[in-house]
Amino acid sequence: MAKKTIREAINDALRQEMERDERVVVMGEDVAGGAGLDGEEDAFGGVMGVTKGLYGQFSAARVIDTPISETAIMGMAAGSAATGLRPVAELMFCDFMGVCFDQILNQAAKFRYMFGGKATTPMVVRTTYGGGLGAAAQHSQCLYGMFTAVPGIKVVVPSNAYDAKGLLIQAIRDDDPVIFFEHKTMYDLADEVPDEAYTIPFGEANILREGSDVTIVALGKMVLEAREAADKLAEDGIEAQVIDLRTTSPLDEETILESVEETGRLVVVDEANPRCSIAADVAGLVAGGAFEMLKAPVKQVTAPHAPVPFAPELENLYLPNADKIVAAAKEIAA
Amino acid sequence: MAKKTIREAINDALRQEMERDERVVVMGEDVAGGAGLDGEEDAFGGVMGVTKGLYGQFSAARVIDTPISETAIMGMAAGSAATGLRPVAELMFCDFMGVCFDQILNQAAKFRYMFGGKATTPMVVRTTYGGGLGAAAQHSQCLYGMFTAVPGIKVVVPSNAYDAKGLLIQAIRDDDPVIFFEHKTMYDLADEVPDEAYTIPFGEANILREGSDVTIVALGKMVLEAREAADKLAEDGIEAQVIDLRTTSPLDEETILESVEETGRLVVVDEANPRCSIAADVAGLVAGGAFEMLKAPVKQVTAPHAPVPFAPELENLYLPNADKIVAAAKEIAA
Amino acid sequence: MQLSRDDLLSAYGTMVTIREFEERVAAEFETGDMPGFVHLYAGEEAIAVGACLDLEDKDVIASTHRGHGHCIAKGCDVEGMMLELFGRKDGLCGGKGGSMHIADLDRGMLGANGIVGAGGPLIVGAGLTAKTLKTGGVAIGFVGDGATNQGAVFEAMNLAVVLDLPVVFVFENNYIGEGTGVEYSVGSGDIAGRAAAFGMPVEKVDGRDFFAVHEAMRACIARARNGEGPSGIEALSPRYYGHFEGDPQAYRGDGEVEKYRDKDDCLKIFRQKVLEAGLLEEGDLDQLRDKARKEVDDAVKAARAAPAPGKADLMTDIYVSY
Amino acid sequence: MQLSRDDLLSAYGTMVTIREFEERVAAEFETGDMPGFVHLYAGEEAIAVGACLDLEDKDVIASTHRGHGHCIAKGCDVEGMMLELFGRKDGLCGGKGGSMHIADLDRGMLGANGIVGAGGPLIVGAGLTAKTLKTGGVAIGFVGDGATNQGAVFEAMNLAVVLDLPVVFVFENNYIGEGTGVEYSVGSGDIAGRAAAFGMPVEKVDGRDFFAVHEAMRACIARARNGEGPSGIEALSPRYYGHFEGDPQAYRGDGEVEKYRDKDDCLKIFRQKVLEAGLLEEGDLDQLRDKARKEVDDAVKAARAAPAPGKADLMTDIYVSY
Ligand SMILES: Cc1ncc(C[n+]2csc(CCOP(=O)(O)OP(=O)(O)O)c2C)c(N)n1
Ligand SMILES: Cc1ncc(C[n+]2csc(CCOP(=O)(O)OP(=O)(O)O)c2C)c(N)n1
Ligand SMILES: [Mg+2]
Ligand SMILES: [Mg+2]
Repeated sequence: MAKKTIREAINDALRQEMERDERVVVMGEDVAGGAGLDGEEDAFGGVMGVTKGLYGQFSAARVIDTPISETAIMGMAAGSAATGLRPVAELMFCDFMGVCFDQILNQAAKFRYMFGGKATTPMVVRTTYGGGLGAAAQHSQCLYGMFTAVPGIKVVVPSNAYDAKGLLIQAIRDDDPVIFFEHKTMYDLADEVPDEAYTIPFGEANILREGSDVTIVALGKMVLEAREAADKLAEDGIEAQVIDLRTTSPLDEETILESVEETGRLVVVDEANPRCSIAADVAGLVAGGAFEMLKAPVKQVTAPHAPVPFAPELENLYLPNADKIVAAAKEIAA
Repeated sequence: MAKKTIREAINDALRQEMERDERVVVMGEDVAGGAGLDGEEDAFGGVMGVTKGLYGQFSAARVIDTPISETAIMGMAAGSAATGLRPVAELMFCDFMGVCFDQILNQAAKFRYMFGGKATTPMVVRTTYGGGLGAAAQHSQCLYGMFTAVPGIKVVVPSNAYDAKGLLIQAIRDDDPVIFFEHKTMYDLADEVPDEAYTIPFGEANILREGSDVTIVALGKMVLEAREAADKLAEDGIEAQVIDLRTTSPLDEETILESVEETGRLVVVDEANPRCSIAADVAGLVAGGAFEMLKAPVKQVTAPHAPVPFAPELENLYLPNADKIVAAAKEIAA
Repeated sequence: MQLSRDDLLSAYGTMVTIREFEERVAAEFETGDMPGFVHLYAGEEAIAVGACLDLEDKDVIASTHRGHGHCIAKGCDVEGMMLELFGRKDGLCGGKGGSMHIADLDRGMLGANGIVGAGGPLIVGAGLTAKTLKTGGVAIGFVGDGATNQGAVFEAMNLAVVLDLPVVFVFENNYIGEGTGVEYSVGSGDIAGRAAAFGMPVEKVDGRDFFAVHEAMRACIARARNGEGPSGIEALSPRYYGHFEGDPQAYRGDGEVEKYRDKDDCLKIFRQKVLEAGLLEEGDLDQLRDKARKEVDDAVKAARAAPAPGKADLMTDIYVSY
Repeated sequence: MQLSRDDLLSAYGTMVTIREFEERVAAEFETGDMPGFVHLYAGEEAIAVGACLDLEDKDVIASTHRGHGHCIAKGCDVEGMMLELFGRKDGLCGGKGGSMHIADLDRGMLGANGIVGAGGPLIVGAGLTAKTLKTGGVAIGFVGDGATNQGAVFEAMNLAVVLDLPVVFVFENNYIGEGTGVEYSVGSGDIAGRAAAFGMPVEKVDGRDFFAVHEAMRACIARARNGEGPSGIEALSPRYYGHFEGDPQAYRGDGEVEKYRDKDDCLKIFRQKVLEAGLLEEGDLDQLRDKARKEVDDAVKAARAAPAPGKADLMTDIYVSY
């Protein structure tokens, strides 16, 4: 097994699924790049370089560059999925969902129900999220909560390269619309990743660390912070159980509740703003489902109720991190 | 004081603020109606008839019919608000936010922060929400959670005509962007409403009923169901305290927490889907802030994780109601 | 007019079925037994039928909120539709969709749509499927005049041109979007011209004349099937009913609808043309109307007698698996 | 060419300030000390300055992600801008916005925008304010070639026409949107023609030629000020830097940028024209360049020395009151 970055793992998944199934196509802005210009073909391979090389192998027929028209991209994905393709659309930044949310919220997500079960919409939207690059308010948001709220969609937020590959292959083979969130600062993170195709089922959280004093639930990049926090807490004799949600819809309620029943304490970590967040959602779940075993207030560690600031000094203050998780955990488990 | 319907109360608020301040303008699809046609002017006055008559009084210069272009409407509102007007834009159904969310999410909400405090964006978006009319999946959603999640926006969900007028006037005078949710089945509900202008501050929940056994937090139409539920519970000797949130952003955390500290039990009622909802948000708040006084699991009463169905029989099963609230309350307070 | 007798019978039969369906739905809605919002297509039958007559099951259409006509023209089952409009368990969408979301993927009917303009991008997707999988199919998107002002529709036109997809846009200009006239809402006043500027041929036709619509669409469909890319028509024809049932239509001029029904009716125009040309007999046409009326009547009876969905149906059909 | 000597000096001075600013930002960014994403405007100076020269403070512009040139052309403070790009507390936006969200409402600069096309609807709003409050102001929206494919921009053009607002759209055609050419992304290949089909006059001009841009804009602005409604120009001029700093520009042809800099440079064209016509002297122009260079250098020094925002700033400026 070789070390691969998250970028490579995702590229792997796309390539293997495209090889396996001719209905899988990739579409988006500059997913190849260079169209209509004098320079190289496949000049970008996605602005993050994730789809690089696919164009050479599968040609413009299956690696489809588009104009800057996100509504048309999402709609094309939804319409082609409902009629026989298995599109993987790239939305460069999840923040851009603002311009095209309808095609997910009211179309792709609802076809199956509105049409009485007679439609399937096997589409995937790959998108980037999160802070840390000084990309500021319109290019740093964590909008997975907004999608999690919508029945009919599945939402994936992987935290490492192994999961990214397995979850993306699952997403492509899945017959429901899936939004796949990639943290823009994590593409170069490497991990042992099998060469062959494999899937990871949705709705199964990953227990990354056992511990009986406090449960830390996290997702995406916050899983890294949660692990670091757990190591620090261990130094002070507090053993944290770290749960990586992997998917927020479906949510593995069982694993969360069982863990809290064991530890009696919960810190939920979410890079998003606090209101109506995954953090709030999980806290609410536990307040209902594991109340009897709770020994302390549920702590939410999130970004504050503010847009993402530009200056690195502010962004550092803004983002949740291991220290904030440690502090929250100590408040309830010291 | 005269009885006025919610429709009349809102019309009142708009008219009085337009009279008071020439910068207040109304815009949207068919807010007058009849433009470019041979019939009557002001033919609709809004598809729900809420803006009826304003066109006659203020003319096309201030009651602005638009093409079916929600992105342009929201953007025009945001851009005019940032440059000196105080627009009130109508978005016919909140479900349509899918086509124009960017202008709220990334523009209006973020101007002030991104521009270092140098912009104010005093705009109001009036929109309808909710089920009960057989309007099905794309015209019945409760999307206030999606806006509550966005820092920079304020979100109002009135439950009666008195509040609707006072909160809308507050919204129009407020210097921040406000989304104002009107339940499409409640327009004919009448109430004592003063003729003169008055405001109701944001972030102050309304305690509608005192009770020491259980707290019921609700918003919008669910307040009616919560009151009915409280009456039924009282018959069985359970005294519920009913809290009408009025605004979800800002949220009156203090009133909620104080009430739960008194009763030790909480049912949160929200017509929206459950995930990342206001119900989850309030449940999470209480799990963190009033845990020590909680005597039972927090109950969330919401619609299920499904789109809104068309058939009345299904819609009835789908929507939260007094009976479901009673059942939830009894589970924890019997 | 190179249509066979069978084609002519089929065209009129479908048009009159739509008319009978819509007139009856108007009456049923008035009884209060039909839930939800209903938008009727009566008056515009020649557009749907002219556009769809030559289509096959592998061809896909995306419809609008005013979708009954498109459904029937594309071959959806009339009884299944009526059951759906009444919210019945055996309706075309199990009673979960209703008028605004009626669909039948098996018939290539990708759904009515409650979101104005949303069908534009969707039909581009159907065109992409046809092109990618080389099905030989074409994708037809219906777009109202009001909807032509939606960003989604503009983007869709451009994308269809850029990707050279087998898509045909049918702009249904019934002069009004809800309660606002085209003269007000479309800056240039010229829907076809604005669409053509996206880089595809768009012909303006009399939407009351089935033959004009059919002829223009024949060229568009051929173009698409031959891999020559997208195109469109703008077809003008009034609607007879309100925007939605219950709409008092205060925005209409006096006697406007009566005039349309009297002078501009697509069924009358069709009758006149085929009778004058001696292609069909009065009797053929009346028989088709009677058949349609009966079909619709049977559908209403079936719908009224049919069971509603129940608790077991509420939480199905959300995901394929979850 | 009816411009006064002062106007000419001002035009060149602003253009060369933008150039100096952008070249220096490129260098500063390379040091790694400047955070975030930066999109440089060098090469397109004649468009911003030609469009903004006649504007007043009451006039409003909406910019794009490539906004430094528009800022400077509209009179924003160069030092304040540089501080903002470095994320300093006393930057134009308190360090909260950065390059992609730089704005100065006092100067009528409604913001760069990280969302492609979003400025279109916003500038319609500024036009509405001007019309409603009768300020006499005009509203200018800058829109990239790639951005012309966004639904928001199409809707904005139509709405500006429908409401007859004092809006001018400046389509900046630098041939490329990120890494995709106009020939691919714009179905018709004709941005001006597509825009004109929305019902307003749109002139295509050489964006490298300040005089051509200024002349065309003079007509548009006059039109808007006289209440004659919206209009636009499409101005063609290449960008010299990558889409963002760090972009290797693999999509460019060999020597493409060098050719532009050599043969098509807007500053060179300006110099040549005014020198040939004897309107200004070499010395005037060099002096302006030196002044600009010093201004930018001072700004960088100030920015590098300036304090960052801190904890007290994190939660301010979200609401006016909450
Ligand atoms: C995005 C969106 N905006 C507004 C509406 C409300 N609405 C439904 S139909 C309609 C008018 C559509 O006019 P047109 O496209 O001309 O179609 P017609 O009704 O004439 O068939 C409007 C405004 C909607 N359903 N979706
Ligand atoms: C809605 C949205 N889609 C995509 C992007 C990513 N993006 C930023 S700039 C850009 C290219 C814009 O091209 P153009 O409008 O021609 O402007 P230019 O960069 O050439 O000045 C893209 C795709 C974005 N910021 N916003
Ligand atoms: Mg119409
Ligand atoms: Mg460009």
